[in-house]
This record gives sequence, C-alpha cells and structure tokens, in this order.
Amino acid sequence: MARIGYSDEHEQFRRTARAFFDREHEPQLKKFEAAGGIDKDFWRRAGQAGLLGACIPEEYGGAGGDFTFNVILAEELGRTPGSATTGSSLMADIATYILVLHGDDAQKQRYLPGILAGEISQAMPLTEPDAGSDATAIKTTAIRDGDDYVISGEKYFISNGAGADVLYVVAKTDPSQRGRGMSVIIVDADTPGVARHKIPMMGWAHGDTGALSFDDVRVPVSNLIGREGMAMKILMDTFLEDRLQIAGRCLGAASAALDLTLAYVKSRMVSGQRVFDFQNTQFVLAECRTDIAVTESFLDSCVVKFRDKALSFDEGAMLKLWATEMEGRVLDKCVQLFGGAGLMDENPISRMYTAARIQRVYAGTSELQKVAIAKGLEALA
Amino acid sequence: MARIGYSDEHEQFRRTARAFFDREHEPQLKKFEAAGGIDKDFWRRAGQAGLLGACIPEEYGGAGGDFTFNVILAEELGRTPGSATTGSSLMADIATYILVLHGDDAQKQRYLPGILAGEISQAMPLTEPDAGSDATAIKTTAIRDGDDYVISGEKYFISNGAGADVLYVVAKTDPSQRGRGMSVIIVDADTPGVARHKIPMMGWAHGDTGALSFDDVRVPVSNLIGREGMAMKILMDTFLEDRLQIAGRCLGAASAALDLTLAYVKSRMVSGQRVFDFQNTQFVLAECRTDIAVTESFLDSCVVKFRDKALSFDEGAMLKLWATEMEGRVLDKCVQLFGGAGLMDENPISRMYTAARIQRVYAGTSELQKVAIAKGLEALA
Amino acid sequence: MLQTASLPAGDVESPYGEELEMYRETVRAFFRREVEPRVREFEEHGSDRAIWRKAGEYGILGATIPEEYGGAGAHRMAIMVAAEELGYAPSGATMGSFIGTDICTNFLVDHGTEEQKKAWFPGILTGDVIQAMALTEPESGSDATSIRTTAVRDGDDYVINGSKCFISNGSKADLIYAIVKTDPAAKGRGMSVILVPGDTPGVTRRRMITQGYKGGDTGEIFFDNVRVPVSNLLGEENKAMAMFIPTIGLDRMQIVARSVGAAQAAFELTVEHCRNRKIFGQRLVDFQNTQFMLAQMETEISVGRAYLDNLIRKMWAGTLTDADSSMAKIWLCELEFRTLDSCVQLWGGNGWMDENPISRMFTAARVQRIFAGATELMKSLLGRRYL
Amino acid sequence: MLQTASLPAGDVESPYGEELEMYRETVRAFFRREVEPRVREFEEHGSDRAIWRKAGEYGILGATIPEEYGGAGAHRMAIMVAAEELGYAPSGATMGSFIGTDICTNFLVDHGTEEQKKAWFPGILTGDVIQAMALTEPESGSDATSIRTTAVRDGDDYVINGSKCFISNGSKADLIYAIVKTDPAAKGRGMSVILVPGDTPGVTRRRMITQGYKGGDTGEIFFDNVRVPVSNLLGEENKAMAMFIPTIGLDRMQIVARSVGAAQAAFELTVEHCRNRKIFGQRLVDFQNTQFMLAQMETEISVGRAYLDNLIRKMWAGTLTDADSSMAKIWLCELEFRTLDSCVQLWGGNGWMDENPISRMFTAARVQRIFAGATELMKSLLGRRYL
Repeated sequence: MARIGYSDEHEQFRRTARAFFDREHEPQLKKFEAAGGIDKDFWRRAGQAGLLGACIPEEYGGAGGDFTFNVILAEELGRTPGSATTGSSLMADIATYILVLHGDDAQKQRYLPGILAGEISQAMPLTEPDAGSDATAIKTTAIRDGDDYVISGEKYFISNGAGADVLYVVAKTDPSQRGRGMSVIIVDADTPGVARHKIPMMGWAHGDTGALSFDDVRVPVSNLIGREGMAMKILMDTFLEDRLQIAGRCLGAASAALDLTLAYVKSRMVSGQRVFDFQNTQFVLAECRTDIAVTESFLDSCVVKFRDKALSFDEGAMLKLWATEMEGRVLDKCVQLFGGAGLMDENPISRMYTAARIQRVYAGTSELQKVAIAKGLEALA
Repeated sequence: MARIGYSDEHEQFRRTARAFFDREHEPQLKKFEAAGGIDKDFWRRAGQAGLLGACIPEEYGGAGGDFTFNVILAEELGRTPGSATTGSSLMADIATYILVLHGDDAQKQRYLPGILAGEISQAMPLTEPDAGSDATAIKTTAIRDGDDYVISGEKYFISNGAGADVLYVVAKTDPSQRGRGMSVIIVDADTPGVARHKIPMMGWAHGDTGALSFDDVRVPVSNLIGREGMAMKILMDTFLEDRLQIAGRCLGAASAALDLTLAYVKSRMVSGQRVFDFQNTQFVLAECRTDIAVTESFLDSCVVKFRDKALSFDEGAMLKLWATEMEGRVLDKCVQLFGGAGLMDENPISRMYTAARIQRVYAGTSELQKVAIAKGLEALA
Repeated sequence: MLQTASLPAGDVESPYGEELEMYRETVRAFFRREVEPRVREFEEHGSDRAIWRKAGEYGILGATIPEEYGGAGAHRMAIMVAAEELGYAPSGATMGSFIGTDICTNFLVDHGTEEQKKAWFPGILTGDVIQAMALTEPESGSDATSIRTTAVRDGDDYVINGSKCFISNGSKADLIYAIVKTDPAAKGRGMSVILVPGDTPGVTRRRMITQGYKGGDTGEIFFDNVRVPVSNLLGEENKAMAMFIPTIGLDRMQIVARSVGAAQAAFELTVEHCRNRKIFGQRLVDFQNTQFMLAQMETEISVGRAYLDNLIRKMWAGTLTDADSSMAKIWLCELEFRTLDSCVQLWGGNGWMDENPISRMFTAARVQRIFAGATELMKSLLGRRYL
Repeated sequence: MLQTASLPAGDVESPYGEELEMYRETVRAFFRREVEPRVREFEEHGSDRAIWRKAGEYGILGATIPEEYGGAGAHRMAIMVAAEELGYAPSGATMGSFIGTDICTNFLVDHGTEEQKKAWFPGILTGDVIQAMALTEPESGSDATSIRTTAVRDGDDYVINGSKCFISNGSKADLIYAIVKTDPAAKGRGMSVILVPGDTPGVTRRRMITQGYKGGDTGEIFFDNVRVPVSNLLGEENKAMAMFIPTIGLDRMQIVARSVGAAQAAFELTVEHCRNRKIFGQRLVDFQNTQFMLAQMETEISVGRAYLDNLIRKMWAGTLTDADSSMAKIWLCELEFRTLDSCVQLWGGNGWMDENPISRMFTAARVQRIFAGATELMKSLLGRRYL
C-alpha cells in the first residue's frame, strides 16, 4: 500500500538501502556471527552505497538530506532479519547530527569525511550503570586541567560503544550541578585510559552494546562540542530524531516478522492443512497486519510533521511508546505461530523476538514516555 | 495538533458541525430524552446549517462535496456526548450516496431536496433477525406483480428505522438466488403494510434502532434503485464510506471521553490530591491519548487515500476493526477513572461507555473484518 | 449441558458444605421462578415490595438471624452463596444489589440491643423491612473517615444532617443504617451507626439511574434535621469504624462471588447460543475463533473458580487476609468483565439488544470493578506492602 | 522477604505433603549451591556431566525408582516438585529441561523388564545415565501418530531409521527412548518404544541452539541403520500410544509447575530490585506505577498458585481431566510470560543484560507457551467439547 509523505528521492533511497541490506547484510550474517559482529568493511560498503551521513551538508561532501532519509534507513535496517543479531550498527547518525548542528568547523572537517566514507564509526556514551533514564544523575566528570579535560567515569549500555572510533562522551564539567553542568566532549577511542568491552545481552547476540571506562583520559579542550554546560540542550535537539529512528526500526522489524510468518504458515502443513488455513492463524495475522498498518500511518504522519517542524515532544513520546509496544505485540504473535521452530535460534524469528524486548526499555522506557505524555495532558485546558 | 489531509473548507465545515452540535444537540438532550429521541425539528435545523447531503451534486441543490465532509460530520457527531443517548441520527448519508450514485433522475428530484432540507430522513433496512453479517441470507422478498413489487419480510436492527420517512429496502426479487437475487427498493414509510417499532438497546437509550415488518407492501416498480439483482453491488459501493464514517465516530467519541475525563480528574480530589496527580491516572490517560493519536493518523491517512481512490477494502476493514476496538479500550479506561460517578447514567461518560459496545459488532463484527483482512493476506506473495 | 466447572463444581467438593448448598438451591429457585418471569417489568418500573415479600416467603432473607428470633441461624457465608446466585441469575443484572443486605443484618445481629432486634428482625425475615447501609457521601469515597454527615445529641435525641449517595436500596429502605460523625473533631474515632427508619420526618431520597441495574435501587439519601431517639444508636457511640473493619473482607468477597456466578452464567448462555446460531451455513461454534474464545473463557472461569474456592476455605479457617480479598477483588471482577465482553461479541447484534440477558449482564458488569473498592484502590493497598 | 504466596505457600497447607516438601528442600539446595555458582560457565559451554553426577549425589534423580532398586520410591508427584524448583531457581532458565527426566524413568518403572531395570536404574540414580524421550520429528508435531521413524525386525534385532528433533537432553543422552513405527501401516496402533543406548553405531546428534536455555540441551537425533537387540523393546510391540497417553497429563502439569515457580522467583527478585533501585531521587518502588505493576503480578501469581494447588489435589485424587491440564497449560504458562515481561520492564536496561537472571528467565519463558502442547493446540482440544 502506497505511503504518504515520501518523495521519489526518498523512495529511491529506500530501494538503495533495502538492496544494500539484502546484499551486504543477510548473506554475510554467518560471517558477522563468527567475527562477533559487523566489521569495518561493512561500514565502508555502507559509505560507498551512500547510506551514511544523509544529513551531512553538501559543503562537507554530504547529500544534505532531511532526516526522513535516516528514518528510512532505520526502517530498512529493522526490516533486515539479521539486524536482530548485529544490533543498532548504522543507527549512528544521531551522533552525526550533533556534530553537524553543534560542532565547530575544525571538528567537522576532521570527522565528517570519514563518517561519510564509513571509515569512522561513532558512539555516544551517555548512560551509566546508576543513571539510566535520568541522564542528569551521571557521575562521569571532565575536569579542566590547563588546555585539557581529564575525564573519569564509567559508561554502560552504549550502542556501538565497544567498536566505535569516535566517542561523544557526556560528562560533568561542573560536578556541583545536575543538568546544567553537563557537556559533550569528543574522545578518540584510542586515547590512553579508555577501556571497553561488549556486554552479553538478551538479543543482538553479536551486536555491540558496550561498557566503557575512562581512567584519567586526557583530551584537548578543543574537543568540547558547543559550549560547557550545553549537553542537555544538545541531547534535546536529537530527541525527536531518536524517537523517529527507533519507531522506524520497530515498524521495519514488525513488517519483516509478518512477512516471514506469512511465508511460514503458508508452507507449513498441520493435520493435512496449511497452518494458514486455520481461522485462528488468519485472525492473529489480521491483527498483526492492522497493528502494523496503523503504526505505519502514525510514523509517516510524524515524519511529515517533523519535516514541517510541527512535531511536538508529546507526539515523539507517543510514537516511541506506540511503535515499541506494537513491535512487542507483533513479534510475540509471530513466534507463537511458528511454534517450536520459532524458538530455535537458527530461525531468524527467534532472534527478532528476543531483540525486540529492549525497544520498550532503552531510549526512555515506556513508563518515561508516559510521563512525558502526561506532562502534555497536564498542560491541556 | 494539526491534522493532515483536510482543506480549509473541510476545517470550516468541522467548525460548523461542532458549533451545531454544541448548540442544537447538547443543550436539547433533556428534551430529546423526554421525547424518546431527536425530532423532526433537529433534522430541519441540521439541514439549515448545511450539514445534510454534503455529497449531493450542485445540480440538485447540494454542495457536491467529497466524502471527507461526511467523515467530519461523523467525527463531530461522535464527539458530542449526547449522541451516546440519541444514536446514529445524522449518519444517514450512506443512503443519500446510494440515491446519488444509483438513483434515476425522477427519484433524485423527488427526494434530494427534502433530504437537504432535513424534511426527509432515510433508513436502509437490510439486516434481518437471522441474517446479520451474512447479508445474502435475507428472506424478505419483493415479488413483481404487474407494475408493482409486493414486499414481505422482517427487518431488524435498522438505524433510524422506526422514524425514517424513506426506506431503502433490500429484498430478494429472485428468492431462488442468494446475493445475485437481491435488489434495493424505495418504500415510503407510510405505505400500507409497513409496521415498525424501536428496540430497547444497551446504549442509545433514546436512539432509533428499529424493527420493521413488511406485510404485502405494494410499491410501483419505478421505486427500484438501479437494476434488479444489483443490491450487493450497490451496497459494496458504500462499503468504504461506511467504514470511514464509523471510524470517525469512534475517534470523535474517544476524544470527547478523554476531554471529559481529563476535566474530571483535574477537579476531583482524593486523599488531598487531584486524581490527576496519581501516577496511575497519568499513565492510563497517556495510553488513551496515544491510542487516539495513532487512530487519528490512521483515519486521516485513509481519508486521503479514499479521496485519491487508493483506499483498499483491506484497509477499510483494518480501519473499522482498529477504530472500534480503540474506542472500546479508551472508554473502558475513562469510566474506570471516573469511579462510581462514571456509572451513574446522569454522567455522559456512563452512556458513552455503554453506547460504545455496539461499534465492535455492527456493520460487520471485528471477526468479519479479520476475515476480510485475512483474504488480503492470502493474496500476498 | 456442557460439563464445565459449574456452580457448584461437579467433581470437586463444594467449599460451602451441604447446608449452604441447600440454601443455594432455594435462592436459585427463587430467581428462576419469581424474578426471571417479571424481569422486563422490573427493568421498566423498578422492583417492587411484592418481590421482597416473595423472597421472604422463600426464606432467603436474613439468613443469619439466630433461630431464637425466628431466623435460620445460618453461617455468614450464606451471603457468599446468595451473591453467587445473584450473579448466576440473568435477572440479577437487572435487580442490582437487591437481596444482598445481610451485611446490614449482621450489624444488627452483632451489635443490636434486644429491643432493636425484636423491633426489626421479623420484618427483615418477611421482606417487609428493606435495609440500607448509608456510608458513602459525595465528597468521601474510598476514605470513609472523611464523611461529613453529623448526628448531634439534643436531649434524648440525635439530630442528623447530611447526605449520602450511591446507597444500595437507598430509595426504598425502611431501615437506614446511617453512618454519622458524633464527634466530628475525631475523624475515624468519632463515627457512629444510628438506625433511622425510612419514614422519619426529614429523610428524603432520590433514586439514581445507573448503568445496568435498571430494576435496582441505588439512591441518594438526604438528612435534614432528622430526629431519632438515642436508643437508635447501634453499638457504642464513636465505635463505627471498629464495627466496620471486620466486615470489609466479607463485603468485598460477596462482590467477588457475584462476579464468578455471573461469568459462569454468561459462559453457559453463550455456549448454548453458539451451538444454535447459524452463520454462512455453519453453526457459530464450528468456527475455530469461536472455539478458541470459548476455551479462553472456560479456562479463566475454571481458574477463577479454583481461586475462589481456595479463598472460601481460608474464610472458613479464618485465615483470609486483607491482601487476599484485595487480590480477589481485582482479579475476579476483571474476569467477569472480560468474560462478558467476549460473550457480547459472540452474541453479535443480539448481544446489544436489552431483550437479551447477555446485554443486561454486560452493562451490569462494569460497576463490579469500581464499587466496594476500585481496582486502583486495591492496588494501592497492596502496593504499600512492597515498600 | 515479603509475605507473598511463596513456594510452598505460607498459610495454606502444602498440597504435596511433608515428604515431597523435604524433597523440594533438597532440590532447592542443589540449585542454590551447585548450579547457580556455575551458571555463567554453563551459559557459555553448556552443562557437563559433573553437574548431573552432583545431582545424583544429592539424591534428586530417579526419585520414583522403587526402593528395591536403590531408589527413593517417591510418588510421581515428585516430578512436579522438581519442576517447580527448576522454575524457581534462576539458573533453571539456563539449564533447560535438565533434571526433569522422570517421565522417562517412569516408563522404565512401569514397563521395563527386570533385566532392563537392573541395567539402567543404577546409572540413572547416580547421574551417569542421562535419558531422553525421542518422539517429535520435523514433520510430526502435535500429531504423534504421524512420525516416520521405523524399526524393522531383522532376526533378533531391530533396525532403526529416521530422525528426531526438539529432543530434551537429546545431544547428550546415554539412554534414548526411541518412539518408532514397528507397523507403519497401522498409524497409532503400530508404534513402539525401543531403548537405544546413546553410543550405538549409527546414532548421530546435533545440539540445537534455542532461545533461552543456553546451557540446556535440545537436540536432533538421527538414526541411520541403528541396530539394537529385540530385548531392547520396552513394553509390548505396537503399544507405545497406550503407554504414552496416561503420561500426557503429568507431562503438561510439570511444565505448568515450572511456570508457577519461575513467576514466583521473578516476582521476588523484582520486588527486591524495586526497593534498591533509585531513580529521580526516589526508590523505584515508591512510584505508583511500580506498585500497581507489582500488585497486578502478585494478584495473578496468587490466583495461579491457588489454581495449581487445586489441580495438584485433583492429581492426588485421580480426578484430573484432560480439560484440566489443557486449561492449566494455557493459563499458567501465559501467567509466567506476563509476569516475566513486566519484570523485565521494571528492571529496565539491566533486565536486558544477560548477566542478570531476569533477562535469562524472560528469554527462557517464551517456549513454555509452545512446547508440550501449544496454547492453540490446547484450545483446539478444549474447543471440540463445545460442539
């Protein structure tokens, strides 16, 4: 069914992205698994295909596209069953955005070409073991010492954290304050004092969710993004983008799951008929399809509103809440229709199911989205 | 939040409709209750306000608008708490559509001016006690006798059935056949042999859902709409319109319920705080608001697609399924937040809740919508 | 009929015992023979005194009144049995709380003076005296101690002022158990129960129209300088809360019992319907979706029945905790609701016609999740224990 | 610890009786002392033989083997207790079906020849002999009679060909109970059980990687002209189905018991977490939403516990019906799933880290609604009764 809000250029990008994942990701999954995740080569190919840095301005060699391209990339990544194994990977353009919006020219010149080419991958260490949804409770500090910052602390649960080349570390430059004392500082991952490893997770068996420690890591003050104390503002500027991207992945994953399940139930025979022929199967799949169609409309209308700068924070929260819960519902039903086969990890649906659980938790739990939505309700007449 | 897909003209019509219901419906509710339902005068005023016959061509005195106007009218009717008491009322433009699309010039000249003015109200007796969702199982017959049809049978569960001036009776002109033997015949309600009464229902205490009997009712063959055997085609031509209209009402009712509930929980004190201040209240309302926002997007995108003739039957079925279930979820949560007060019939929320239950049942149960959606899934690769 | 976890359960011993099962048979017969045939009439005009007297004739009122006063001296669990049957009778959806007034009777049994008992028991037994417990007020809700109705001592009288709402049998009651503040400064420790005959000057009432319970009686009661002798005080002055607290569990449990009865009845009616109703040339029960919905309902009802039986055993053993009755209130009332919602769906359009018991049972079901402690209140009470 | 409907329930008599409660203590101690400390190791490399032998030392294997053969001669309900504890132990989510092999043992107890018993019982008791019931095949599923593996008589041997999948302990088993067609023309009436030592030539296996159960063993087994003496036939030829049918209920019920154990453990861990975790300056348990989620879980678990206890009593009484075990399978496995989902949500990001037991328990929970008869199959079986 035709979608509303996408230009021909967008649709062309979608085809490119889908072809890329079909060619460079799915057939390589065994290789990625053996290597414990996607490799540099994959990033480079993504760069060559023009998938990275959609938002980078033309003056820095980018396409200068609108954020819709990143939502499309997210949806197509989600639609790739293998991404349930390899994790967030290409979804690093939130970091690129920060650089584009708030970096100075020197910083941009230094990193953007590599980002575009897939030579430089990024991560944004914000979350800490004791500061999840409440970002202002972080304890990592960056203390000014001459022309350097000296950074110390622990980061946890960081997408691409163990493999990224560049880290946008969120730290307290003024530990006496909460949100207003936080800054974003670029740290090259090979700086002395940075240690990191992957964390074993329920899903994304070969994804990269990292734990990092910073032990007196010294970087020049020129690595500060924007001004001191500006971290919360910088983060808020990507708030809606992040939610749009997550919703895109949820929608892609749910759609892919439905496709896989449809194919399975139409081929699998039980008691002399196709599993598809049972009324319960049809009703359950009809529910899934409806849930997906509704979510697609909601995402697309949010994309349009975002382009028109008319998307509110409330709506972003509703989108995150809705799309992640939808993915959970759909994946659960799909696994059930696969029966025993759906629980074997050889079967993509099994990994997609397990990977889906995090969506309702990270980037603000469902509960936090509700808190945000309720703030909007308080304001209503 | 701004909606996508409505022109200024549409939004103007929405304001007109809302003002009309605020003025002519809500304040009159006690009067309608005393009279057992809305009266002729209400219809006339609706006609004067320009709400009726939005789709009637200009050559017959109408505005020749697209169906979007009727969806707006439906949504605003749903948003009127009192409509939970008085029922479907103005939602008769499906019948008008049939006349416009399939009636001959004489029939149009005869009825359209009265419809526009609110002098003539319409009903479409299709359903029978033993033929609900399966329309082709009807038993009412219309047997040709010279230049007349002689109609006999029972109709049940007919919106506006007890009060309408004109009935579009669906009957078998060829009882030996199922769907292909069915025709639509206009019967003026005062024709001898027509008997009818209202049925007491769970909701719509003063609505008009009628039981009709036709005992050798004789009408001229010129009252046939279209050709003999064409009923199913005629009905299918309004299939999507009907679903859009119902979804509009569901959305309107859920939105109104949320507004009423918000106002209540912000004023009601429990244990020294507003009910709104409890986290559970806020989370439940956040869920409601999200459910409504998602459904609004879905309806609006279906409206746009319908205008572009790109809305499929599957999508129509998904819309009906989704919107009616959404209304049920939201109303249930709202009543719960009202507590005991929400169960007193003096409180609109109580009546809105009770009235909502039918939406998942009539015009094709949720189960039948799933059957339709599953047919689409069968066709997918 | 289908062999299901019926009431009483077929293959598991009744937790009520033989005597109360006999009481159940009587209550069931009363509803089947006397209430059901008149249900349309009650829907339209409300219940009348004749049906109360008929209940008296069947001997089902005031079951807990001791034998020395002419009662059956039944165990308090009788109210649970009556509640299950009130739920199980399709006409119960029309009648509202109706006969479940033994929460009142028990007050009189436990705290009444000899004089009070002699004055009221005979009428309660015959159905001539309808009772109502008047506690809730517009501005009090879950917090009973915030009521504002006062009774001020004036010579040998109390003078009562205030208003009550959502009172079961409130517009008809002949005997009102008015819960009042006799010491307004003392909050919970200043509350008393005073017996107010319904015809006392200054008492006015209004029947409230509720969702469901069209033949029931939920009323508002207004006390405007109502004067009653101090001998109408029930129990001790300022001790109302101490009298109340032990009854809360039983009150919740009878609501819960009603839910289980109603879910069972709705399920049985719906299985029958699905066997008879034809659509697209098949019986409704032949569709897999129908079978799955019925299986889901039967499963939940069986779980609910086992759970309730377990709680009843705890009640006999005196080990039922507040947490138990809170959890029961949450889960079994939600069970009834889910079941009724599914039943209406399977009945289709007919399930929306009030001529059909399923329609009325659905509408009546909604209040169960709200009164006698809404789900949210129950969760709040449970929640404190996790802190 | 919170006073909840714990295992065994505090204020209600255990439906298992004292002896089996002692067995429970032993199983619990085994998991706590021996399995839990090694759980990361099992996650990574699978379980090993040492842990089986340790289980043998604790005396928890082959509990139903009669005393004359060195066993404890425990009642069959022992498997229910073991299953509850397998669920209740957080490490159970890693270990998969593991020690729940007495469905096999019971086959040998009931149908084995003296020679077979003497050959295998000692090893079962010590943990040296791991057993596997090899029934399911890629193309059979819920319909056991459609299996294709055959055993053809050739002189004094059977020659077995075919393949099995989704077999618990399949890749390790020393003793395989191969369910085969000895008379392929006769469908269900041509099936037999043949004991196949795991090291017989022609037997190959493959461990399947499952969602959850990372240290568990779910395997495929291939029989390629596997030759065993006819004396390895268990019970009578072609009577496999008659041997099976009486065990189906118990097999389902042990899955169900595991669900209740797991839900209880997850709830307890989560209450603890909510008390310790701080967010926005408050404890997580201080938020109303948290309390309401916990209250919902506790309510459902209490309902589930009462329901399970009721079914256990029916098992003792021999009155448990097929419908009962189907309904239990539906409801209690769904209960576990809902509970685990809510728990992960309250654990937040930590609940997604496999270092955390809640994460592993969530992943392990999903299969419960599928194996030993998926919810849909249970509903189909129940559904036939409404026709």
